[in-house]
Amino acid sequence: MIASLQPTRSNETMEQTEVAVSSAILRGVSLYSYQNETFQGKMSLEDCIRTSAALGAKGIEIIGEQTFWGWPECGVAQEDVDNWHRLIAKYDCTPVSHDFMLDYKRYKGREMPFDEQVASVKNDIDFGARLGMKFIRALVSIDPAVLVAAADYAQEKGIKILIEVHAPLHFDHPWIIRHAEAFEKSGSDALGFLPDMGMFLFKFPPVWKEKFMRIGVPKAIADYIEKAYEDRVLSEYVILNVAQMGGTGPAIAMAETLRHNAAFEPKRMLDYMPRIHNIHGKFYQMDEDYVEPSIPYDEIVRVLKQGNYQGYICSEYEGNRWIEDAQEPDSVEQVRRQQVMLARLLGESVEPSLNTTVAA
Amino acid sequence: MIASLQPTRSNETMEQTEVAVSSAILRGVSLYSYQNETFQGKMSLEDCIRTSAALGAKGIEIIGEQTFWGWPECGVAQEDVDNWHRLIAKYDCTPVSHDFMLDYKRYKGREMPFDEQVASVKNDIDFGARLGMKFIRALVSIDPAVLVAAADYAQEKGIKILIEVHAPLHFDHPWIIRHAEAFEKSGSDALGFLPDMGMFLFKFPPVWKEKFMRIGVPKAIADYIEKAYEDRVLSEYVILNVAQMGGTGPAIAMAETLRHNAAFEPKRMLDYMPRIHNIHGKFYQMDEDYVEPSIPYDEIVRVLKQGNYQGYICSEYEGNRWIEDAQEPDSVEQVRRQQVMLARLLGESVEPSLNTTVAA
Amino acid sequence: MMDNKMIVEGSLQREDGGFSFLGRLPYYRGLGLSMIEDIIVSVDGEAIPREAIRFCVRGRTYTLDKMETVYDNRWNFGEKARIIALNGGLPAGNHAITFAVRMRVSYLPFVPTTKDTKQLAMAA
Amino acid sequence: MMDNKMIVEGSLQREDGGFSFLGRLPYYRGLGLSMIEDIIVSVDGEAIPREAIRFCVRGRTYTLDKMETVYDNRWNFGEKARIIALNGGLPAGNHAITFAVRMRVSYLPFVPTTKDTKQLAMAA
Ligand SMILES: [Mn+2]
Ligand SMILES: [Mn+2]
Repeated sequence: MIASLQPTRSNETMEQTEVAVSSAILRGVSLYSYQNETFQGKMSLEDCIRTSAALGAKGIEIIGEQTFWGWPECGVAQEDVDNWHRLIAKYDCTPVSHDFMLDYKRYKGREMPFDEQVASVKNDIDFGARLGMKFIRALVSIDPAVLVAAADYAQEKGIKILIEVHAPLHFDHPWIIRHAEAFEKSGSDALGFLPDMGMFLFKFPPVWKEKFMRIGVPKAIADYIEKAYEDRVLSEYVILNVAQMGGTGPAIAMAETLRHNAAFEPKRMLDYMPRIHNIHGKFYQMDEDYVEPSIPYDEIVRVLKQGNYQGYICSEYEGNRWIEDAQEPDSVEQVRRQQVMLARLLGESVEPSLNTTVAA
Repeated sequence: MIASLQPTRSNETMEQTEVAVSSAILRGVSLYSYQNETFQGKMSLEDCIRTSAALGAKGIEIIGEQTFWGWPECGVAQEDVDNWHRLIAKYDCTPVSHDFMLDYKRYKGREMPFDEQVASVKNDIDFGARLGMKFIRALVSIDPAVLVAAADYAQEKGIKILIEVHAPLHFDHPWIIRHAEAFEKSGSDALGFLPDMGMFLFKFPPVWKEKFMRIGVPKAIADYIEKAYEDRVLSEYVILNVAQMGGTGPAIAMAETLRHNAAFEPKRMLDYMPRIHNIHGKFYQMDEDYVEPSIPYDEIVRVLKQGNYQGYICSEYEGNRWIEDAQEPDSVEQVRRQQVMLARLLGESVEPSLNTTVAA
Repeated sequence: MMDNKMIVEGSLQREDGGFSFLGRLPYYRGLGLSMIEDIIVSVDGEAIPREAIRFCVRGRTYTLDKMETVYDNRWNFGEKARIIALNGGLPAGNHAITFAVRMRVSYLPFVPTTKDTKQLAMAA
Repeated sequence: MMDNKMIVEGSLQREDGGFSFLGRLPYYRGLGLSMIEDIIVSVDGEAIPREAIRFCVRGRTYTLDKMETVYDNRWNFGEKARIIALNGGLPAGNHAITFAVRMRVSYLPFVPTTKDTKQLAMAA
């Protein structure tokens, strides 16, 4: 078995490494975070980049086809790419990742052929390179053989392809291990992982609970599920108990979300550090006291430091979809709070703040 | 965080340990394996012990209330306990574990009170001690606080209480980590784990597939599920795909078994070695060539050696329930084959064989 | 498990006011009687009322209601209990007996029911 | 997500032989048109037949059947498409418009449908 699949190095070894190499975890934002505003045209690309930069989050990640209209079917004009570089330079930012979506179900009733899938990935590699990205993000549903077939091309273009490891998957899930084995067998350094911190959910997110109650889950059942999650009860028990409590549709759906977190140990990233190059700082809710109540960022940052992680943590606000039925999300304020939390955890001396208004 | 919850020591360290301390993994049998015969009165306790001993599997594990009629409600007469010790001595065996079942749902409509649960565990500690056992096996559904409350009593009696870690749980599951944390916090060495190797299922067991086909799963769907398991596809996809293939009741049930294996890395035992004192050598089917087609015993033994495991691997045959509708299980032949496999993997020079007939 | 071994072959016999057969618990262990939630018997497709069923082990006989609070006796692993149905009697010849047990298992979040059906002969 | 932003407020207008409104894809990205499996429109509780619906972006208009094989155009993130219903027209006043989209998302094993309903006014 190959090096990065071995059990983790000891703490002792880790600490020695930390002394030898200076650790520098960087802050960034995935513009996914501002989707509620950009969807409605309330924030422009420049607003997104300026806001992130003002918070000291200089790494910019995008979902290519969210930020650039036309991609991939209609292509993107060079002037739009030029504008991107102009904005990145203006705000002293760094392009981090183009998150792509391989639409292998493009043709109704038949899956896209293998070679066309590889060509599609190469197209996204080209686009990532045009944008000056270091990484392109792949979804985990993609056949690892497709990524392996595109790895040399990525290497030539200076791009790494990163599989997003996202709940309900985790680093011990057989499907992820299959990817890891394929990556090791390929011998390529152009293949890696992008863990989404949502997989380390250690409490039931309050915004999930409130949404489930709005769509009809009785409070007693919602309280029970929240408590059962905290007590780490096996999901199958919780689902059956909820049914016995008289829970129907939305209550069962709420209980079934527990199936999505079968493992939540941040330390499991340590085995894979050599292939982890970017991190999604997923969050559902940042409270006024700069705490994400359901994702253990203190422990996450501790583990990343231990593993000598040198890349970005990009804010990825996903509370929007859980609250939008009841209130307009304030994505910028949510991102600001997470950036304050991250800066503190990273030991930065200056607190991030917004000195300019969001819309220019 | 405490020692045994730390990331694994490096391989280098492990190998040094192996040189320093002689590794001796021992072979045993859980009499659960012979349940089809003992249920029908075709094998006596002496038959079970003599057969196991003849195979060189000198460690004997029992489910107390399977082997001893009366336990726990009616107690067990001293002459039955004396008979047990006589048989153990006669066949030069070693009592390993009394697997107990805390029936906390004894009273209809209300759960057994905490103190009564603790008293019940102490009763099983006493019984385990009477039988000369080193361990009693607890089910994972038991509240860890109950076990912590009984730990000192177990210590006095020379007994360790071992939680059975069994699929769908695994060593990274939050519920197991909760137990591990409670054990560490207790500071007691009398609490530990008994991993059941069924959690490392890496292929869909042929006897499961055949049973599902007998109860009506079309071959095309059964083939798809078997292949999807081998390809390690996320269970949710498989379940939905089976529904789209027209699968109903038994086909959905077959697909849902995939939910039970969200992680199957034997190496994850390494983190917990100081608390692992017994192993269930679960198997569903031993082929004529001494291979369990769905559980990777070569990898398992490699990991246990690496972790310097010094306890027993007790055969636990569970194929019986998957074939009994179509044929009479031959538990002794199945156990014999597994013991041959284990002896080979452990590097023993003499092949286990049965020189006597089973029923005396 | 043991589903097809629940009813003991050749065990059908007459009782005062009914009939009986030998039944085993479909489980790899025994259970305290309080955890037997129900025993369901039917003969030739006709269900026997719960009140007309008796459970007998080692010389002690219980109604199903009574069993629910019996904490000092067990139905052991593989033990043949006599299941009595007070249905007024059964004529000689073959009868289809269906026997089901619903048991409350502490570690299961649901209450499983397991069933066996066999043709048994009543002697003339 | 974006469910309640699918129908653009104040966008109801007359068309030759029917009416139209502006609709957005309920998604955090866009989609190639071949992946739009269906667009369902009803007005005041009455469903518009699929054949009577047209989809128009950036000056190009498609039937829903045609869209299924369109590989060179997209419905972009947040883009306002004109959804045309050829129902013969709509009187002035308020109307309850329901708009649903069924989309084939490669990474999902099922095909989700998302729906929005709003009261829109047709000018006199
Ligand atoms: Mn993400
Ligand atoms: Mn076991």
